[in-house]
Amino acid sequence: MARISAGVATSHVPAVGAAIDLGKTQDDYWKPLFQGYEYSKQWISENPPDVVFLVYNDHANAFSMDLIPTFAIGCAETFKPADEGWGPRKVPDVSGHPELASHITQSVIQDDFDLTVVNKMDVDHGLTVPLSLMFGQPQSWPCKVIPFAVNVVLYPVPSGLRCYLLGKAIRKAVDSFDRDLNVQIWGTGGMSHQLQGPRAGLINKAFDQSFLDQLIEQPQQLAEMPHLDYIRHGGSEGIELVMWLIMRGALDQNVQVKHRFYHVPASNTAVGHLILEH
Amino acid sequence: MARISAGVATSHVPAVGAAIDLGKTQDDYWKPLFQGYEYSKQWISENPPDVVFLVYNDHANAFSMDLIPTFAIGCAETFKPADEGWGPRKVPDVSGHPELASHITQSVIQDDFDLTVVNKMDVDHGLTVPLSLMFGQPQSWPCKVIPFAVNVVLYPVPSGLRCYLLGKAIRKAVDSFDRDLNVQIWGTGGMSHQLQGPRAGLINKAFDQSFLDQLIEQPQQLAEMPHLDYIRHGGSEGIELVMWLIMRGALDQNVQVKHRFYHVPASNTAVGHLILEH
Amino acid sequence: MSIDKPYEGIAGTTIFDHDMARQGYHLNQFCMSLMKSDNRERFKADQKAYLDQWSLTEDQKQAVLARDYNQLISLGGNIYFLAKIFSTDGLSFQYAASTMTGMSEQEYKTMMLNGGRQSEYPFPDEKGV
Amino acid sequence: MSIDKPYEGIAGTTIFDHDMARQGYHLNQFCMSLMKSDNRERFKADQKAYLDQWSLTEDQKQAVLARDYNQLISLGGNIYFLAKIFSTDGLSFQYAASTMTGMSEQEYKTMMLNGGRQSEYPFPDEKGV
Ligand SMILES: [Fe+3]
Ligand SMILES: [Fe+3]
Repeated sequence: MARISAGVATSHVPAVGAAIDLGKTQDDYWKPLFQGYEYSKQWISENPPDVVFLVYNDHANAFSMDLIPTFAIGCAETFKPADEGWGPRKVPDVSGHPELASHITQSVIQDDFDLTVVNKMDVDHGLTVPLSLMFGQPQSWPCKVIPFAVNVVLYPVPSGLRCYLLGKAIRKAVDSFDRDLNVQIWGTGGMSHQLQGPRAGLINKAFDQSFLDQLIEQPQQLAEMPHLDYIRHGGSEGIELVMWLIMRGALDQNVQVKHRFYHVPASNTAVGHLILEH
Repeated sequence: MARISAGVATSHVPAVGAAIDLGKTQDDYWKPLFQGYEYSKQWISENPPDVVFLVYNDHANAFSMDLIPTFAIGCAETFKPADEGWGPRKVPDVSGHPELASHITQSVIQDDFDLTVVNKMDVDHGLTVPLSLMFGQPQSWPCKVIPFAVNVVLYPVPSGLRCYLLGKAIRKAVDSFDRDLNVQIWGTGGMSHQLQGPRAGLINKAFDQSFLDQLIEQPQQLAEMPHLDYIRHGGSEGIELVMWLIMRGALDQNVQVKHRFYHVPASNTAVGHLILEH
Repeated sequence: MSIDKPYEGIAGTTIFDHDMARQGYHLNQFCMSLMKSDNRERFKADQKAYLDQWSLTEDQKQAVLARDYNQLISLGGNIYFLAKIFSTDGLSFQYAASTMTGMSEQEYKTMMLNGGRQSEYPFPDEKGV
Repeated sequence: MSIDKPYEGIAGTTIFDHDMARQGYHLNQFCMSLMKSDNRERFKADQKAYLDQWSLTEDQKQAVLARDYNQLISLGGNIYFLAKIFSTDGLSFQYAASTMTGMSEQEYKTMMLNGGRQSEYPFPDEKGV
């Protein structure tokens, strides 16, 4: 049977993608950040997934104001890097896992999650930057990826608890897939940041560290934090962190922290990163 | 405050739309069917809604296999009749109610329904045929319409219970909208029919009548009927009936049956129709 | 996969689930293309050439050319998508449905006028349900 | 409407809810059009003429021309959509953010290098929360 072997959380800052693409990872500004991912690259080369279930959000690239799904699952064979306005990132196309993706879709819809099925979608930095951080710059990505896009742009976004319970439903679905697959689930976005208005540049280390602590130890309690607290304490774009709860919901109650990293700043953002096994 | 004053259930057979558009409603074949809607036209002229929340499904017109939302709510100002392959029906454009639609969206997403917001969508016979049946052939539709599209094409579709509970969430949302609006909720599609395979042409009057009885008297119990029973007893396309449960969920437990009508056949389909007040 | 498919026991009925949808993806998207009148004209002018622009299997192409709707459904077609083909042909849903039942259009029409295909409730002859 | 908006109490912050989205619909869709390089060229060649093809309010057009991002946000713009404008200008997210804070780009950069805008936890100075 398929099984979820690990969870990864990471920010997906577009400037980080640009730093990789432009060969700036050893610049003074970027070096400390990329050092925090050295362990991760080693770890993933020793624990290579067959499939990554990659929870991220689209940033007005695949979805305009014409259609905004709360939860969209990519069931296609292939997803191309989106042109976000200055040409697509020069990273490999993403290969999906249509069979597992549709198995999960069928299972979680029957568990009352109202997914939107997507068979044609370009994937933006929200999805490709985490792949670059974990896998570097290969000719092709070393595993299949199921893109799972969450609306965190148009308020209201799904609640933390909704996301956490969705994670549990995804776990149940993966566990019942009758092929031997090593699946990782990644939750991306965050941590504290605000990209707009006079409060732009907000960073809240105490909030972020507390979020990391609770995500590890008390995810259910954390899941009950209302949106308002994300926005107040983590900034208007800090609401992206609800996506980490989908990842966490798919893991056991008790997890082993293989890696924990936190860094400020990456452009406007605090960067957080966890590798959890169970 | 806004309030839901009544629920309407009706089949939305495309051939019925064609009969209206081609002036055949008095033909021998169609006359008994349209007679069943005479009361309804009278009733709605005496109980004119400000807004109809119209639950229907798209039939591979607005949504292709590229993107299939489980639940999509139309928040736009205007929706055009879809060209389903032989030119759009010559019926008026549909005017939405963006404020109420987005109020409902915000409310039900916070009640853990994972809607897809749609601001650009053509509406097919699933939506326009019920309008024609109830309002005839006016120059413009006499009320606003919020299109609510449910996936009933790609299995699995949402469960009856999910639909019923969504109806309750919609009710709560409408009740909390602070403008004085008379809102009707319509559930469309069904009744028993099968459009494909050697079993095409299936009609099950006993199933249909029992569905009507239970929808009126025991909706919660009916909501627990599994998909399989719809398909076995009501035909593969009879699964559309789950949409009637959204309508029913938005009404009180006790309803008054203003009108009940049943007719076979309309093309390949049994036609059912209810007007419920509470 | 180990998702339950209880509906597989229903005779004469194919449920359009994700496995069917994957198999029929290009077939159904070809059908969608017929919503544009330009494409309908091009299809009618040279069906085979038009079909060759789509990633259909040979079986799917043959079934389109033969208007074999049962076969198209077994190859992943969904009836609402396939409707674009018989609409392009100017044929009715009722006619198309009749071709799947082994009846003539007239026999099928008569059956419908007489109340449709009778099904007992509950359906007695299902296997395994 | 009577949907609660508890987030309205957060200083310096506009939440992109449905009311804002309705107000900014055409503005944001104009921004999306800048994802195509043809459109970027046409916009750069004659900004006013390009803007006139969209159903923006006069205020929205003026704010685009002035690159007044705070004003654009108050008129329904969302930052991820507005990003298409400063990307077209070849400017960074960090620069654009700085213009909204009343700081120079350098001041803003320095603030970020020093750990960002400091916020206490819990935030002490909210009104009404
Ligand atoms: Fe993001
Ligand atoms: Fe229908």
